[in-house]
Amino acid sequence: MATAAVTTEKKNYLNAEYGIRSWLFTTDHKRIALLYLVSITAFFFIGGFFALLIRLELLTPAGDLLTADMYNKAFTMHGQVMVFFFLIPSIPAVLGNFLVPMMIGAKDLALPRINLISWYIYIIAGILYLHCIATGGVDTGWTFYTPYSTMFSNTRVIEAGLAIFISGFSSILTGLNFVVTIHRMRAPGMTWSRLPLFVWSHYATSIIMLLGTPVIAITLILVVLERTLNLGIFDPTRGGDPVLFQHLFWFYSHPAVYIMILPSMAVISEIVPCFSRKRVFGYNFVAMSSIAIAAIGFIVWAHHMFVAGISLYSALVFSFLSFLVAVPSAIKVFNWTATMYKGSVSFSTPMLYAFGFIGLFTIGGLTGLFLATLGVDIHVHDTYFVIAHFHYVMVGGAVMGYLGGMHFWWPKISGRMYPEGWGRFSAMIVFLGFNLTFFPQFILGYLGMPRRYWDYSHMPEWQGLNVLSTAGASFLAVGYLLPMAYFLWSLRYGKIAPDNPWGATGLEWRTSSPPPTFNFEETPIVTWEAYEYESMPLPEEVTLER
Amino acid sequence: MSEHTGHIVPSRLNWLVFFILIAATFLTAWIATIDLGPFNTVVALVIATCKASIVVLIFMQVKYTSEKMTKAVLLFAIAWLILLLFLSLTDYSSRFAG
Amino acid sequence: MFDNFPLWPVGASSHSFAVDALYVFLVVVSVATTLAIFAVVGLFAFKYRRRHGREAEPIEGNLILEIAWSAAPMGLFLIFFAWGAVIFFDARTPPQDSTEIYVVAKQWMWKLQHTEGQRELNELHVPVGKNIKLIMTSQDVIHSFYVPAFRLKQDVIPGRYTTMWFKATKPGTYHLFCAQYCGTQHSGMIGEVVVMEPAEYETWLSGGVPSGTLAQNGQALFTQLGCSTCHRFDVQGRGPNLTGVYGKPVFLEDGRTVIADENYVRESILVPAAKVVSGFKPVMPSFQGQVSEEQLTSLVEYVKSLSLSSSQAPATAAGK
Amino acid sequence: MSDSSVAEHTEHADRPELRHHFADEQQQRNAAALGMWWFLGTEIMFFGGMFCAYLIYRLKYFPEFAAASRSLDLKVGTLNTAVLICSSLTVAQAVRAAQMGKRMLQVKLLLATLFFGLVFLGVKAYEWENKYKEHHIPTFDFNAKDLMRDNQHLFGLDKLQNDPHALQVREAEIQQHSQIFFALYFALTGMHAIHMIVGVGVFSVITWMAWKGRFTPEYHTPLEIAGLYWHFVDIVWIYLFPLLYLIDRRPGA
Repeated sequence: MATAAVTTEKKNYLNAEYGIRSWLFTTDHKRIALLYLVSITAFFFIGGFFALLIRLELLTPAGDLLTADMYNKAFTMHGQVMVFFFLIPSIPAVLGNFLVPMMIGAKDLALPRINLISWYIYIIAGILYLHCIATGGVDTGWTFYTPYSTMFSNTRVIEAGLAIFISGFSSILTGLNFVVTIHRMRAPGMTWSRLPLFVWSHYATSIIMLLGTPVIAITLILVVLERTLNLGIFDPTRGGDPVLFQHLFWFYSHPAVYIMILPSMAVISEIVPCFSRKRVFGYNFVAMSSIAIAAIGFIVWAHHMFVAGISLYSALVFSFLSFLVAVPSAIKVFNWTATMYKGSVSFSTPMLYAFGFIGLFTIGGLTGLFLATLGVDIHVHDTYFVIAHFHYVMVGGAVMGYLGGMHFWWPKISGRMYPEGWGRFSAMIVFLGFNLTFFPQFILGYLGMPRRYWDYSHMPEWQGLNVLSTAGASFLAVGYLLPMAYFLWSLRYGKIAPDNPWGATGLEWRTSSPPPTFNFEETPIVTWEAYEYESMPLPEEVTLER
Repeated sequence: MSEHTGHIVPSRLNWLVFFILIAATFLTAWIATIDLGPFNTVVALVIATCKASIVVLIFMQVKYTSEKMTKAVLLFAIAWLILLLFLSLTDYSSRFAG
Repeated sequence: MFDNFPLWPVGASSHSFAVDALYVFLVVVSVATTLAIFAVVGLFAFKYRRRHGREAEPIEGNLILEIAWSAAPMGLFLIFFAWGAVIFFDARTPPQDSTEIYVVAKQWMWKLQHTEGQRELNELHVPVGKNIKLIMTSQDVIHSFYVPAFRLKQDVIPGRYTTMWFKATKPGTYHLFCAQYCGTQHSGMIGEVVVMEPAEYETWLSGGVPSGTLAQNGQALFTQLGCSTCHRFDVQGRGPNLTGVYGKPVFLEDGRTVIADENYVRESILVPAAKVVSGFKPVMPSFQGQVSEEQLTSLVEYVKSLSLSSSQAPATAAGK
Repeated sequence: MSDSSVAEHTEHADRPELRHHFADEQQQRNAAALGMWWFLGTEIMFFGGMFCAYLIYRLKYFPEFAAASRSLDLKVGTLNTAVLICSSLTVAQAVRAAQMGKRMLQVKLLLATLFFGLVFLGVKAYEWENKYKEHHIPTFDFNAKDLMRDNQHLFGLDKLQNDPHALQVREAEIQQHSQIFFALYFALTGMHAIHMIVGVGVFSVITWMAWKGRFTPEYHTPLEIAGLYWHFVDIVWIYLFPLLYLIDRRPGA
């Protein structure tokens, strides 16, 4: 069904209309995806700037570059920007928005206007948060722990809380749209067992967005009310319980980690079969493990609170449940590996990111077990061990997947090829830089360096590892800037992309690059299984390029 | 194409549901004033759940919908709520005792 | 040259070894798993790299393999869980014969109070080889008492007591950190735990100028606040006789039973009406706002001392 | 808006309600309904966070919760529940009227819904005003003296009469803990009222659309979807009523 030679005259979603209004009032899911791409990239660099400040401050033991308050604000805003304004919308709102309708053969998401509204909500939240940063920022840590956030912090907690509350609605609406679209808009023949795994993962992600986000919304509202009206619900001096806040906060914020990692797993599940020219190994298990992660992910939250004063009995229950969630993650890693068995593996850029993802996620996942293990968690909780662990998952995992996905679908999104050599080079830089940045932090954590420390002049022995980490971060920065540069470059100078440069099987590759406004010339009828690579020939140009 | 209009609930059934709801409201307010020990709360919640169920089934037409997903979504969300309440209580119930 | 690259923290408590052992086990398992996965990925990627004339073989999956690699990690995880739970259970259950030290945290310092009366700031002296139980509370936000050398930490929460215990095994000076973010000077809320030989510790104890043991202070306060007018030891007063109450079950007016632990005694002083002992009227006034956290600790300590036999607590026996 | 793109895609030109990306009306209706059901699932969890806080403090501070609950006006609360149920009936009947193509009946029923909705909000405002007069709004000169006066036995205050200091302290405690009840009361009823206000706004538009004759037996999805929302808000109140008003109304206790 793939159309032949692309004429330059051909209308696609990018040149269908021109002018700023055609973008700001679009309901085309592909254009909204690009709006999201631009905005989350902006927030990624803001969050990255704070990361830079943190790493520079920690280069020397003394607190010399920033003041204590500035440092506290830097890590708080680094966390909040990265989590709420970059990672949570990253893959779902950009790649998911762009691809979910196309992968199931739909013309658009089920609720296109709601999709646009969700972007506006995100922007309103983002502007509010930027205003919060510009007028002094917030220093509660991204976790808003009470009673510090409610009674003691003198910073702009209310504004930050409201911004994150509002951004939650954007996330809910995106999730709502995906669920409805996946249920209602599948093309004829696109049965559940033929859905790409990308779609399965986004379905699981959406469930978390829908059922988790409202809890943090109400929790943040209670924090805001507590600060403005002195309600006392979380205030120990007035009979409130600060630990209740932690329960409610982590009920969302632990599953939120799966909002970040599941879409990334979605990307890897597309890349690995494509560059191995094989069906994914154990389709049903990979699909169901996404759902299992979403479901079990909701019942493990108190593993963030083992030393927070919860009861011994509760700690035991949550430790046990936390191990359960590791099983479906392990299943995925094993299945991706097995997919390569007797395949025809190519080392193209997206595949390099997939390798990187598997490696880093394996380390991130295994170190998560350390934290679920009660006896070890007493020591490493709230240390750099935790920092390293969740960066391995959220940066090593989620961002590697995001970048891999951006390379994989860039030809589809932009209609241009990126320079392959630069792509491979930067994938390697990111992988090495990442490990150099975060691996030393595992050791720092076990040595006992607590997180959120501005000054460690009494513990100068920690400096060596911190210097390594900062050095790694500068590599990482280069690794992130490079793709940004050559993606922009390719928009003008890149080779014109064929419709299906990788010879991939997904429906999104059976339309032109870039796709027309309604995705398909005619509604596709699906008669093949997912990942039927044995009946998909490798396109000529790829064969030559190897 | 009668699918489009969906099921038309008989007017009489709507009124019946209405009267049951009103009666249950007064019933629950009255029962609360009788001493049933700890069962006051249980009875109040059982009545509320019955009321909510008939609203969902008749007024919201879940009884008539051919859509399996509606029920699934509903059960999903309720199950999640129970998870939140129940697992928070694993902490609080054993903390109060100690 | 490794001064700047330490790889292992010193261990100085009975816990360190247990935690280290489990940690090493986890590291070994993780490294083995990671290497195995890397090796297999590398092997497949190389062996099945794209070459002309070789097609991929379609394989759908393998049920037995799936079950195997779901069950095997689960089995391993059960070991992690059980082992971790045992250590945790031990860390959270202080032995009966522990020496108690009270900890009050505030932005951004640690106040420590020995039962013998010594008070310390950001510095804790303990004897080697003795079980020490810390009874901790905070005056403002949540803090966390963390001694990496002991491999232990516990959040310190305003409005209630949390406890932790340890047995130091090696004399020396160790870092004490606040591990829960608590505001501007969070990284300055650090101190030292000085572990001493018992003899040295005795010297240190007597070297200070304690104004009496903690329990003795508590006893003075007990009289001063008028507690002793109701809680009498000779005849039944308006309040229960407190001798031997601590650590035992208490039957309450509403039919419940609670164990009289620190939190119960604390609560009974601050919120007497919450859990009234069976057979008594809720006549006791609350002392909320009247006693500081430090005074509260001394009162709690005094009530405790009333339950210890003289052999266990010579210091308090003298005061009685 | 996507008018231009609709114009471009002319295959549905004869069916103005059908948006470009749907194959037929059935798919569009089902999508909208499913979207609303998922949204209601989200709403359950939104109120769920507050229910969790409510549950824990109710267990912790039962006497205060019971006393504060008694201070709420049972008659007004019951009446208001009935008002909300009336509005649910009119919504259900309006959907029926739309299914049968009776335009004026729809409009009347929808106007009745708006009326009942506004009555509910009015009564709620009246109750809140009373709370203000009773000094039962947290931090706005909050005072639980009347609770103590009316619940001497429940709080054990009767036994403390001859100990002024003990009395004073216990009273301070009751003051705090009943304030937590009222904080949750206002959070819960306030969030519910915000939902009601949104509902009234939505139904104003729906009524206007019904007046314009937009709804036919074949197409009345907006009315149906808005109806689901309205019933849900009703259900939340069905739970809030016993949880807030009926904690402990036993005469002897």
